[in-house]
Amino acid sequence: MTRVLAILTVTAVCFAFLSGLVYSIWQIGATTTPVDLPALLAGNLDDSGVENPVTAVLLNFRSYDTLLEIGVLVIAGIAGISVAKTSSLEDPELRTSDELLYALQRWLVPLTLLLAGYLLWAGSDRPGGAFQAGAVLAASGVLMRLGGIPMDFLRPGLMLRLGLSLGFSVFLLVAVASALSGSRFLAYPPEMARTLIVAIETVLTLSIAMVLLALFVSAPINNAEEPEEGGS
Amino acid sequence: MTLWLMAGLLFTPLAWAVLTLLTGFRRGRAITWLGIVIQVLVSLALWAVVAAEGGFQYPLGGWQAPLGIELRMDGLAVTFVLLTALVAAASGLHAGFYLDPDKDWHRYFWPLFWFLWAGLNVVWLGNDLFNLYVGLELISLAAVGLVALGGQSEALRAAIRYLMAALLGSLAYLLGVALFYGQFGSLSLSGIASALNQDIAVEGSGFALILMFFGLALKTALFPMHRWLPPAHGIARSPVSALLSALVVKGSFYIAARLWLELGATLGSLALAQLLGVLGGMAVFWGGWQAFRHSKLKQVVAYSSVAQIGYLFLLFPLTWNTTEAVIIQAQQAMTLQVISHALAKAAMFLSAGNLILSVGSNRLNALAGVSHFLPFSLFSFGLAGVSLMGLPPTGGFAAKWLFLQASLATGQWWWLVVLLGGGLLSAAYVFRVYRASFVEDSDIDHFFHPSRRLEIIPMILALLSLGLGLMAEPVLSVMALAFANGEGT
Amino acid sequence: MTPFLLYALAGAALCSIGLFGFILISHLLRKLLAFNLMGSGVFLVMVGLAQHRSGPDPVPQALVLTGIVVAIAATALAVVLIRRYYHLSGKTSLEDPAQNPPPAPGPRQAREAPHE
Amino acid sequence: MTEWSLDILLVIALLVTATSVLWSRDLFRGVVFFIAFGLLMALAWVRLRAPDVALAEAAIGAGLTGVLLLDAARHLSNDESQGEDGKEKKP
Amino acid sequence: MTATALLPVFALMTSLTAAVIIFALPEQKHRLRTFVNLTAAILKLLLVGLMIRGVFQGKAYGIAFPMIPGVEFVLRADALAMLFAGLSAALWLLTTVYSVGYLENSPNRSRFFGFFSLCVASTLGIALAGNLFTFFLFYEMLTLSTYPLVVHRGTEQALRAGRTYIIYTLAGGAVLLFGIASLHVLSGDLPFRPGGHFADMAPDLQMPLTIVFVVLIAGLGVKAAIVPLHGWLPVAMVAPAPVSALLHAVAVVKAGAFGIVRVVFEIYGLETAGALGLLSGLAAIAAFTILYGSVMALYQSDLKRRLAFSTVSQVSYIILGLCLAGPVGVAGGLVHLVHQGVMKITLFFCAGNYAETLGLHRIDELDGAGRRMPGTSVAFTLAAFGMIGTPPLAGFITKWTMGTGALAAGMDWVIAVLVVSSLLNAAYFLPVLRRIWFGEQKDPWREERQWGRSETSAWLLWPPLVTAGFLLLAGLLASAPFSPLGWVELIITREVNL
Repeated sequence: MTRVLAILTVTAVCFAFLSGLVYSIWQIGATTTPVDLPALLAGNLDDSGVENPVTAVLLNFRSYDTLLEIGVLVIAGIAGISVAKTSSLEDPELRTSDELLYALQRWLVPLTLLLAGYLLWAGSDRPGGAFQAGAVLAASGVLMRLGGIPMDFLRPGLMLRLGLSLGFSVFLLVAVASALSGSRFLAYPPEMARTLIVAIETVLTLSIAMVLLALFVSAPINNAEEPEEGGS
Repeated sequence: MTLWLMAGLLFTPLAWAVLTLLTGFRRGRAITWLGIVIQVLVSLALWAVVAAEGGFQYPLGGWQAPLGIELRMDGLAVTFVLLTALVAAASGLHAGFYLDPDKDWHRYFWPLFWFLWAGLNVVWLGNDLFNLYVGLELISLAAVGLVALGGQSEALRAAIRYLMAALLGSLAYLLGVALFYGQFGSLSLSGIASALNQDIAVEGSGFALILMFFGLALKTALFPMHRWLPPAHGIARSPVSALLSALVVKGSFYIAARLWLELGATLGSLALAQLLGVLGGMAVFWGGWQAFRHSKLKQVVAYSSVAQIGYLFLLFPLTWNTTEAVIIQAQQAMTLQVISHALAKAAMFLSAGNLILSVGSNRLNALAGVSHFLPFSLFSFGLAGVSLMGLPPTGGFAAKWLFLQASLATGQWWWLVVLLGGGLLSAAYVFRVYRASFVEDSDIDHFFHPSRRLEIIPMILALLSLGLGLMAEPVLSVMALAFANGEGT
Repeated sequence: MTPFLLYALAGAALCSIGLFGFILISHLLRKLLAFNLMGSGVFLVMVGLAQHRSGPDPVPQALVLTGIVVAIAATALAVVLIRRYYHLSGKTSLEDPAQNPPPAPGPRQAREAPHE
Repeated sequence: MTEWSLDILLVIALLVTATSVLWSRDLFRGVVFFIAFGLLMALAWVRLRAPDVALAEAAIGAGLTGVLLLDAARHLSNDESQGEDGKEKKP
Repeated sequence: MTATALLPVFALMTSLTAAVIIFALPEQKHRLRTFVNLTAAILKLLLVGLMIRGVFQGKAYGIAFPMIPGVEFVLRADALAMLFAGLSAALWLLTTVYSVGYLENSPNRSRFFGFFSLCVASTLGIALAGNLFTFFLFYEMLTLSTYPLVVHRGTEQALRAGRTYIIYTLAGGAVLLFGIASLHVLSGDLPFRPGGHFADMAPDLQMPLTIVFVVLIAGLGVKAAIVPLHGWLPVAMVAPAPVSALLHAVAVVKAGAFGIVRVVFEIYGLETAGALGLLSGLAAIAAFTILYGSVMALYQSDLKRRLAFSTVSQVSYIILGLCLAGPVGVAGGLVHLVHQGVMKITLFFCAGNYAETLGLHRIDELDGAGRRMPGTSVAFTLAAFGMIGTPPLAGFITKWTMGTGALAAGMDWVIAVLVVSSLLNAAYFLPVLRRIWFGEQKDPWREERQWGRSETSAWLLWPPLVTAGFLLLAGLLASAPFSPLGWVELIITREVNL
């Protein structure tokens, strides 16, 4: 009975929320913006050092957001490995994975690595960039892991922590170096902008892949007897 | 000089997060203490700069808003930066002694601590709606990580519940940001505020504001969305609880207050203002009542946070559609309440941690007889309690007094019930703790004595919150710089 | 009316579906799925609404990229926590222990000391 | 008109998959639907002329999140009821 | 910063510093603690004495600084303040001496003396407060610092008494705060000023001002133990004797009464309060409290409880005196502030001595105590006769002045109240005296302790003797310039403007 009542209430809430949102979108859609940001962006794109406007926003105009966002990723990684058990890396199930997957990943892994490299390289001019490349890299790592490759560097140790923080540290160093050289935090010298952005993107790719992989492997694996103990 | 200070403020916490990530607990502790010194000095220097020269904008990467992200360093922001530095320094020092260095996972306390600090500074200085979102996420994930640290089942349960609430809150806020961007084509808060003066159709944005308030209120644990807070703050280690209660919940509230003060006059409504106030009032009573009923020390303190947060929301009805003088009064009241609660609650959690360490139990009636053996921590707890009760000369009293003045001046006498009744209710739960500690019928005399270093830190915080009432005028005069030339300068 | 606005409205619908699921479903992983659906809805609103008014706009696109990364970070963290929670308590939801009879303590709970 | 019909179809598909994610019979299937949803989202981003986001959504949203959740679902769904609302089975 | 600014601050700091040092001292350092305590008390008495002399010569002491926007922290030593400050400084010294003896060999002395000093500091702050806000600050500080003293024994009964006490006083504080805040909104920050602020108020302020007055009196009345707000006072008797002595003589009840004096004289002004018709209501309540307290005292068999109800009755003399609104009547009320303090503290010291030395708590156990403890009993007798109003003791001065004032003000019914009250006083004190002096000891003393040839410890014996001497002198030398009555007349000519 209470369940039905709860469903009804939630339905009503969601419906009210939906109608408010739709009304709001409709109202806003009918007006014009007082600020034309895309035009402003196009006007400043040349100073950003890259041609892809999204990359320009991410790594130059709003680079502070990106810096913090990598911070969020690192936090997630830290929090993940802090609750993980070291033993979780020894997953017997994965060791005995089937041959098909193994064969598959022999082909897939190099391919994904290649794709990651391409995405990273393309990022400054065309669609692509560190996040996509990092994600693809992580995906290939996941594949390797599913194939039973132990990947010892993911053990919670100094290596892992170095890897987690590498991209973030380089980004941060660039930021503070710009501040120390007399201009604002995160302001790149225009002539070096492109180089710096590409460098940052490269290390970011590695770190992003590292964090995502670390989170993937740090999830604890159940023991066989576990389901009974808390099972309904 | 200012540029260097700003760079230091932004850089240190992030850099120290990385440094401490790479080291173990003990070395991390040493590094952290160095960092704390730097951060406190930088914050003090910035405070002095702002007090002397007024606030300024800091365009990151050299890009002006709306293209880039600008930080706003005004009186209010710098006051909160300084407050954060004080409370975080105290919690960090306390944690260094309090946490067991031999537990492997405690090494991760330091990087999370520094990320949390960084996120808080992002929020205080933020003037860009999306940047604030990222700041909020930084804070939430770091806080969740800290709660889950060491991961026992109950802690994980609390952490997951906290994470879910935080994520929902962030999304609601982000949806509001999306609508705002659609409406104004800009993410800069002051840009939006000045666009509002141009008399454009803004009918759709009212809902956006409501969404943002919902999200932020959820993250601030406003009644009735407070259910995640007591388990999380109650189960975390005491220095973590201190950080969470003193600072983290204030971050989201601060954003809501900034939004309201800049945009509320146009986009808000009487109903919204009163609703937030009423929820705040209910939080005061419900939180106080729950604190009174709970039999565990840290739960009492955690529920008291729910109650104290309620007072903050009186800001909304008291600044709606009224004179400039009253608005300033209400703002000052809110600011004082934030500061005094932060100091008092941090003191309370830290001394509660000492008490628990000493009697080996979280239960209230285990405190019997502790007043012989640990009067120092008990005294800090008591002083902090005085501030929560809103008795003079504490900062809590100054805040309550200003709230009273603003309520009477706007004729909204019904908030008096909240202010006076809430004070009595908080007295009820604080005195319950005192009472438990005065009981003489226990024969336990083998209390563990925590080190003096652990005891002195909460005492300093409690004294600060006490002294705030006497020093309110000078502190507020720096904060007033925010409101005099708050935007666009 | 442009296709962009259609996507924004679809985003609104996704948000409500996600919200409905997020509140009502108690299984933690499904909650997480609901959260991700809501997130996608918000991103659609963000880009769709902005582009409906001024054509393709890289700024919200960049914001959405950031948002996606934040979302995966949060999701991954949540998965780790949920799995560890399940590992320790055998539960997949946060339902109040007061309402259900407490499960028999698992071997791990019994072995490890209470938290504080 | 064809453009519109494509968009409308895509939107309907998105909503249907989203519903299926939450109320599919078992968790594993829900995650599979979620991956499908991610791919559809990637398509939507292409239609919104946001190729960067489309790439990221395909790699992160569909790919990584999918794998992560699949792995989690594999471990967690052992005891999940075979009921449809995803609610924990009452004892 | 000159001496005029710093003297009040120093006087406050003596007891505050003492409190801090005592809290920091280890529990076992009894001698050092006693030394700190006595030094601070003597120092404070000297400082207050200096200020009294200065004020007499027409100097003004004070300090003010802004605290919260719109509100100042003001300390100011005027003649009225010095009346209360002098009382509190003198009695602190004596009570400290007494407590050292009383608490010998009991646990938690560090806590006790620390809060005790805080309590005295608050009292001095209340005396020196220059506006309602500052007054409130110390008023609440007093509430908080007294609680640990009330529950000091930590027994179930003490804890219950503490709860009653804190509920009453904090609720009263909240009501008072409401009143102060309302007044602040009506007319800004109001310093205490002779003649008050509302001599020529706008007619539309009448109604709100009347309401605010009632609220303020209700808030202050809790501590002043005006019926029906007196419930906490008899219960709080479980506290150790020196605490009761302090509570009844200087600290808590007097803080309430003193606050009422300040509000009536220096916020509203006697004339305005009279014009608003507020004084006659207050007088009626005060008169009722006087009679009610005395009647209730008759029925108490526990000595300290009887004294407590006597306090309920006696404190309202002060309030009744104000309501007479003439120079003589007001003098009677104000002088009772001091007289009652001295008499009541003597009574409590003696009651404490009986309890501590012989283990006697109930009145019917006192038979023959006079022969065993002649010094204590003489002091007790003097104070009791003083309460009854026998010439030439202090209480007689009060009653005589008030009676004259009542006649001058044309309020003849007050005389009746005074007479009936005196009869009741006699009715509840004389039986006690009869038992002490003429009763035959039936049972052995309950828990007798020996102090050599002396009847009790010197620490315990001398304070009541000294206060008894005071109350004799206050009566005999009532017309001297520095006697309480002389000082009160100074206050009235200088500050009340009648």
